[in-house]
Amino acid sequence: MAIANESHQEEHNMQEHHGAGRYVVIWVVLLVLTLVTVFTGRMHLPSFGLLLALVIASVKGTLVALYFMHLSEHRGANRLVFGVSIAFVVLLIGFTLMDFGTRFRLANPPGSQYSDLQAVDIGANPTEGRTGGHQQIQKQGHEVHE
Amino acid sequence: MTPSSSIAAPGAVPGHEAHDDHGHHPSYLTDGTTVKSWLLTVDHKRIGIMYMVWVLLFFLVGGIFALLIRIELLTPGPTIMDAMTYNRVFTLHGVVMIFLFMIPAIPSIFGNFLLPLMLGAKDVAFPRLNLLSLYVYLAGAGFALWGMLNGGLDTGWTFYTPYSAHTTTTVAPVLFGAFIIGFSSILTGMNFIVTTHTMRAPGITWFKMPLMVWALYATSCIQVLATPVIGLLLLLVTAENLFSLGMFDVARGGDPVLFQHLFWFYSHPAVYIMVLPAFGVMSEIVSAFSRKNIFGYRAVAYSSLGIAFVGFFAWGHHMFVSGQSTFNAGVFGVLTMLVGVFTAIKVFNWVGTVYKGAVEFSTPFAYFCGFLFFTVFGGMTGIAVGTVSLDVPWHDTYFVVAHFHFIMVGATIMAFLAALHYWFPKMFGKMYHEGWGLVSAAFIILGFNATFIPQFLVGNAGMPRRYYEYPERFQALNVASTAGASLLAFGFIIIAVYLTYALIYGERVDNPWHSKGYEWLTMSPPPTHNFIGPQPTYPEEPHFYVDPKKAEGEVSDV
Amino acid sequence: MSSAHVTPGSVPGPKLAAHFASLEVQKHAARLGMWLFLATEILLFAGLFACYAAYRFLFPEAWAASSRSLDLTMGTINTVVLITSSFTAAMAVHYAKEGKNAMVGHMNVLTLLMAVGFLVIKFFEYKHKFHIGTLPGRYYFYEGIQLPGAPLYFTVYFASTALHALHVVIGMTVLAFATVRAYRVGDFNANNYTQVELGSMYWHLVDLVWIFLFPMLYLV
Amino acid sequence: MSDLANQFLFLPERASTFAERVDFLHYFVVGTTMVMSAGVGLAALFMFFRYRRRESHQHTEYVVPDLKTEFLFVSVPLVFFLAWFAIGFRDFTWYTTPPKDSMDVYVMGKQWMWKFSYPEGPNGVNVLHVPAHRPVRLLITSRDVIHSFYVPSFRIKMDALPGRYTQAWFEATKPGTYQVLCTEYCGLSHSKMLAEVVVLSPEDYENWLKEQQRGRLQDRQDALADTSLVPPVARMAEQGQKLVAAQGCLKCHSVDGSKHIGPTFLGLYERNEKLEDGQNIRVDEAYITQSMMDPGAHIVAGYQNVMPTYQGKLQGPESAAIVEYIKTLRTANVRETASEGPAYDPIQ
Repeated sequence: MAIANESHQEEHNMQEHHGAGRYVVIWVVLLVLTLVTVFTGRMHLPSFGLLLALVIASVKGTLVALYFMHLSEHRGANRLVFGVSIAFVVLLIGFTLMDFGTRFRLANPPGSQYSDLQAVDIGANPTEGRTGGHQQIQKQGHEVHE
Repeated sequence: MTPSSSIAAPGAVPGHEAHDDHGHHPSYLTDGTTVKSWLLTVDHKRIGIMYMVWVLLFFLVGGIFALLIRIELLTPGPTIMDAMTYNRVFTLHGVVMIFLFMIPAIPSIFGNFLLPLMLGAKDVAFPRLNLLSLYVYLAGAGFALWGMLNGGLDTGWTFYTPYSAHTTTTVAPVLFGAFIIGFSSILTGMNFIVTTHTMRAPGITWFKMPLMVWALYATSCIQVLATPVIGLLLLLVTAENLFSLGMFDVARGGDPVLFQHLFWFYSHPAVYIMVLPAFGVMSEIVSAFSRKNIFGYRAVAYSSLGIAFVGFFAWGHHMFVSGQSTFNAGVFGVLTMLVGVFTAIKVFNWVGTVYKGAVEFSTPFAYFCGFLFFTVFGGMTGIAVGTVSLDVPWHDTYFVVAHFHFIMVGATIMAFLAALHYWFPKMFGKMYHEGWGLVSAAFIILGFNATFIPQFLVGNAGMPRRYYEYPERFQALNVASTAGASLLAFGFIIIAVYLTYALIYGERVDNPWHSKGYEWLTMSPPPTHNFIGPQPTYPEEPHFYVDPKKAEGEVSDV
Repeated sequence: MSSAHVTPGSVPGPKLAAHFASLEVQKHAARLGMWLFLATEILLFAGLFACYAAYRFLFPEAWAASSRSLDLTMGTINTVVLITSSFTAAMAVHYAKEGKNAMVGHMNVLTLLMAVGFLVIKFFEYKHKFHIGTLPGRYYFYEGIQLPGAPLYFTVYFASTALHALHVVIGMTVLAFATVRAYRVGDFNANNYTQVELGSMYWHLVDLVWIFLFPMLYLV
Repeated sequence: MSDLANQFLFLPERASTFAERVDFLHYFVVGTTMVMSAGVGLAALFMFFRYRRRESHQHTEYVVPDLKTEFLFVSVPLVFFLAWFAIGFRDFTWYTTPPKDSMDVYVMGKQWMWKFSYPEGPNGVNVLHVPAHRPVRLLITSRDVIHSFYVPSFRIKMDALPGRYTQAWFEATKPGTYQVLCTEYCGLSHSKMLAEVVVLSPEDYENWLKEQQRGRLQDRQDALADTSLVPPVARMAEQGQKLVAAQGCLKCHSVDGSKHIGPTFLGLYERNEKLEDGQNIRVDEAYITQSMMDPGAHIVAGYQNVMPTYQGKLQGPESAAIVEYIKTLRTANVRETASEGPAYDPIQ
């Protein structure tokens, strides 16, 4: 019946018990991937650097979700919940970026790569930096330092 | 009359035996009478009732703010308050009505009360979490009220930056209160989803769940997925206001339109948090009062999920003239139309349900008629303002105000009152006076129309929203609107009077509607664990009114 | 509410709350509830990710320059620490299923130690930033990078790392409860490990978020 | 016909080419809505009556729709909705793509007025002069918070975002005066942020332009001209001006010399004030700053000690900016009369 089906299936799925070796393998893979991403990150690859970093991060994240969080054994709703939330994150970011990329150029923040306007000078007085922030605080900072 | 008198399958009648030994099984209302037994209860029904008390209280507060706004707008110039007060009043009207009334109204009161009853469960999955959500809600409300009493804020409920970051009014406590209330909403949503997945009684498959459950399920999905985003956003704006964190600081390259994207990512789906449960309530009521299975059950169920999903990706239609790109306007424009189609499916199927039915025109059904009207016109004006070029003149005028009051207030209030009348006997085992019910329904439906139809027109004429003073040519329609509002208020007063009377002196009833919804299969008011004895099973689908003699041959699976 | 009978069987199980039909259902409900909660956490960070994505998209140069001003070594150490702590948290569940309560406690203590380590490293990173002036918005006074959008980078940096650190603290609290129970009561077994499992799931989420924050903030 | 419809729908006068497109779609949508909802409503009413209940426990038939019915329910509204969208989006694209030969006007919203300036030509406050039958592109920006530029008769609206430009365009079809409203909530006097567009016939516009260029109003215009319009350069005094509005100083201190809860800012700097305790003080930077941080220290005679402290609410540079702003209000420098644009006939 209704109750039995879903919960029983779940219990059945979760019954599997693996040796600790599997966790060790995943751990080592995660560490290796971290080193790889640091290495490629330091090369400052021009165009696909971000993409590569995100792909590596996604692989790591998938490993954590599937094996540490046992998503590989979960079925049904648990997977759906996780999948849907990831999909919504992607769509939220996607739609928002689409807006910035296709907007009337002057409507983007000045100084950005999608705007033809110069960045705003925050206060023309000499004590403030061009991108905002107070020289005064800086002086205080130096005093503390010295 | 017993609720079971017309039920064919004996297995589905837990209330039947319950009726005999009534004395041994006190209802949830009498099982424990101390204050503590209410405050620390984990019974979903008592939590629902406590929510009702508070939510109605906040409805009163929001309603008073609404009347103040209407009185102020009687004349083009200042009437009873200054501009600063007016700006605070309309902000608080929005904040109270949306965060403290509309969002918890149907899910937290009727959802809490009915979800386990409709699933044949003894309680929701996490009863203590449920109680916690009530107190989190009250804590958030307390914060928000404290902020209001300490000056209030004047940003409008949309909290748009950079105004909200720079205004000198007390923004932070109210925003933080709304943030806390978000947790309450999330907890309720999680609880409902888990309950629906795990607690269904034997016999209740996914496609035999009452449509109210489908609607609550879809609502909960939105609550769980959307609320965290506004939570974060409210924190960022609070930080911006208090510490100039600078996330949306225009001078440093921040973008106020990004704020609007994140804001409407929650606040557009939030409209469906308010209106989807209303759709669920109405699916129950149209079934019960025309004694028919719902026409196109699966279409209605799927369209709830469809609205929940597509509704997430229509948020940009609040931003057609905000500097958003034309391309995005097109994408969001198409998605908006899809949401409209899902609602249209529901409307057609509700009307279809009456076909070959047996309609009894009592108070909840009167509200159903009002609901149908507000949903059709609120929905269609929604499609109209979602039509990209038409939104250009209408955006942020009274047309939009009237539109969203029609769909998310009109439809939801109709459903709220219909639910209150339909389930009043279920909750308290008492019956109200039917005649007064119909009279007040007439007052409210007429009053609502008289309030907001002039606002559609004054919006057409070009009156922007959030105006303290307005050019004289708008006055006639504003006066009409205020007159309508007083009619509306009068209707609510009648309801408050006769329902309070019924609560004390009402006639004892069990199932006055002869309804065959699952929740009516137990006694009214239900006992603490909803039914007595072993777990009942549910062989028939809800609202099955076919003559048992004919049933054999005619019905196959849908 | 939770005063009902104990499930029959050779191994003692957790208490069954009165409103659940069976222990299976109860565990299923707990796990599904946790997943839903994690989904809300993911969406919570999604708002910040959206801010990050939008501003990085607009100001790529300032962001590249700002991310280079971060201490990559500390960031990498922190990543390794957090991944390892995630591993020990997973091992705690593994031992809980086998009923080795002492090991559960040890694993959780290791996790907690690494969490503290993470926060300490984070503290030094913050301190350095306060010192050189790479601070959010109007407090920014670092002369090294004077590009439009640079203060925004640090707004996002501080907002996301602070929110993440808050989650680390919450996760530590949750794990601490499981640890105390493992040592004091010691009743985790194949039938009763939900508390450890849910606690470590939360911890994995904290790790998961960092796995994305690390390359976003430090590497690109 | 369409005039009648306009009256019925309370639509304002139609005075731009975009308004004609919008109104056509408006009639289409409203007409279809009315017809279809009347159909649904009448069907529902008929069935409520036809299928009324005859006995309390009445049994009914089990009716489910076939696939064809459900398909109809989906497809009919979808076809209409998509048609509306197609027309609407076409018009919207038209509206957001100004013709190449359009005349540019810069529009700036600030709390709580509209300023207009032409790339080479006169400026205006709260009045915009444009020629009829010529596309005008508005480049809209804001100095403080978000505003929205709305001309009901032209059916156009576009938000004014601080620090960046949005665009909208229109082509007025008949000379006249049309009201401009702010439709994005922008604070205390949001509802008073009105302006007007004066549409002149092409000949009248040329004359007006010449008159402006002859400089009859040039001096006053220059005083009003906003150097920060293109591109925006915020100066310290302007920042101060923004701050006094944002911080609510203007609720108690006027800038036009009138007496309010607190002393007016006009001519405050370097004025000799008589204090409550009989002493005299010359208002300088130190006194203004002190009054912001510790308002009760020296109260000017005749005023109550009601001002809250801004200690902690204002950063150092912010209070300096406010002082700079007050300095610009020295009486010698300030205009004698209140701001006004070119002469015009007020509406209504």
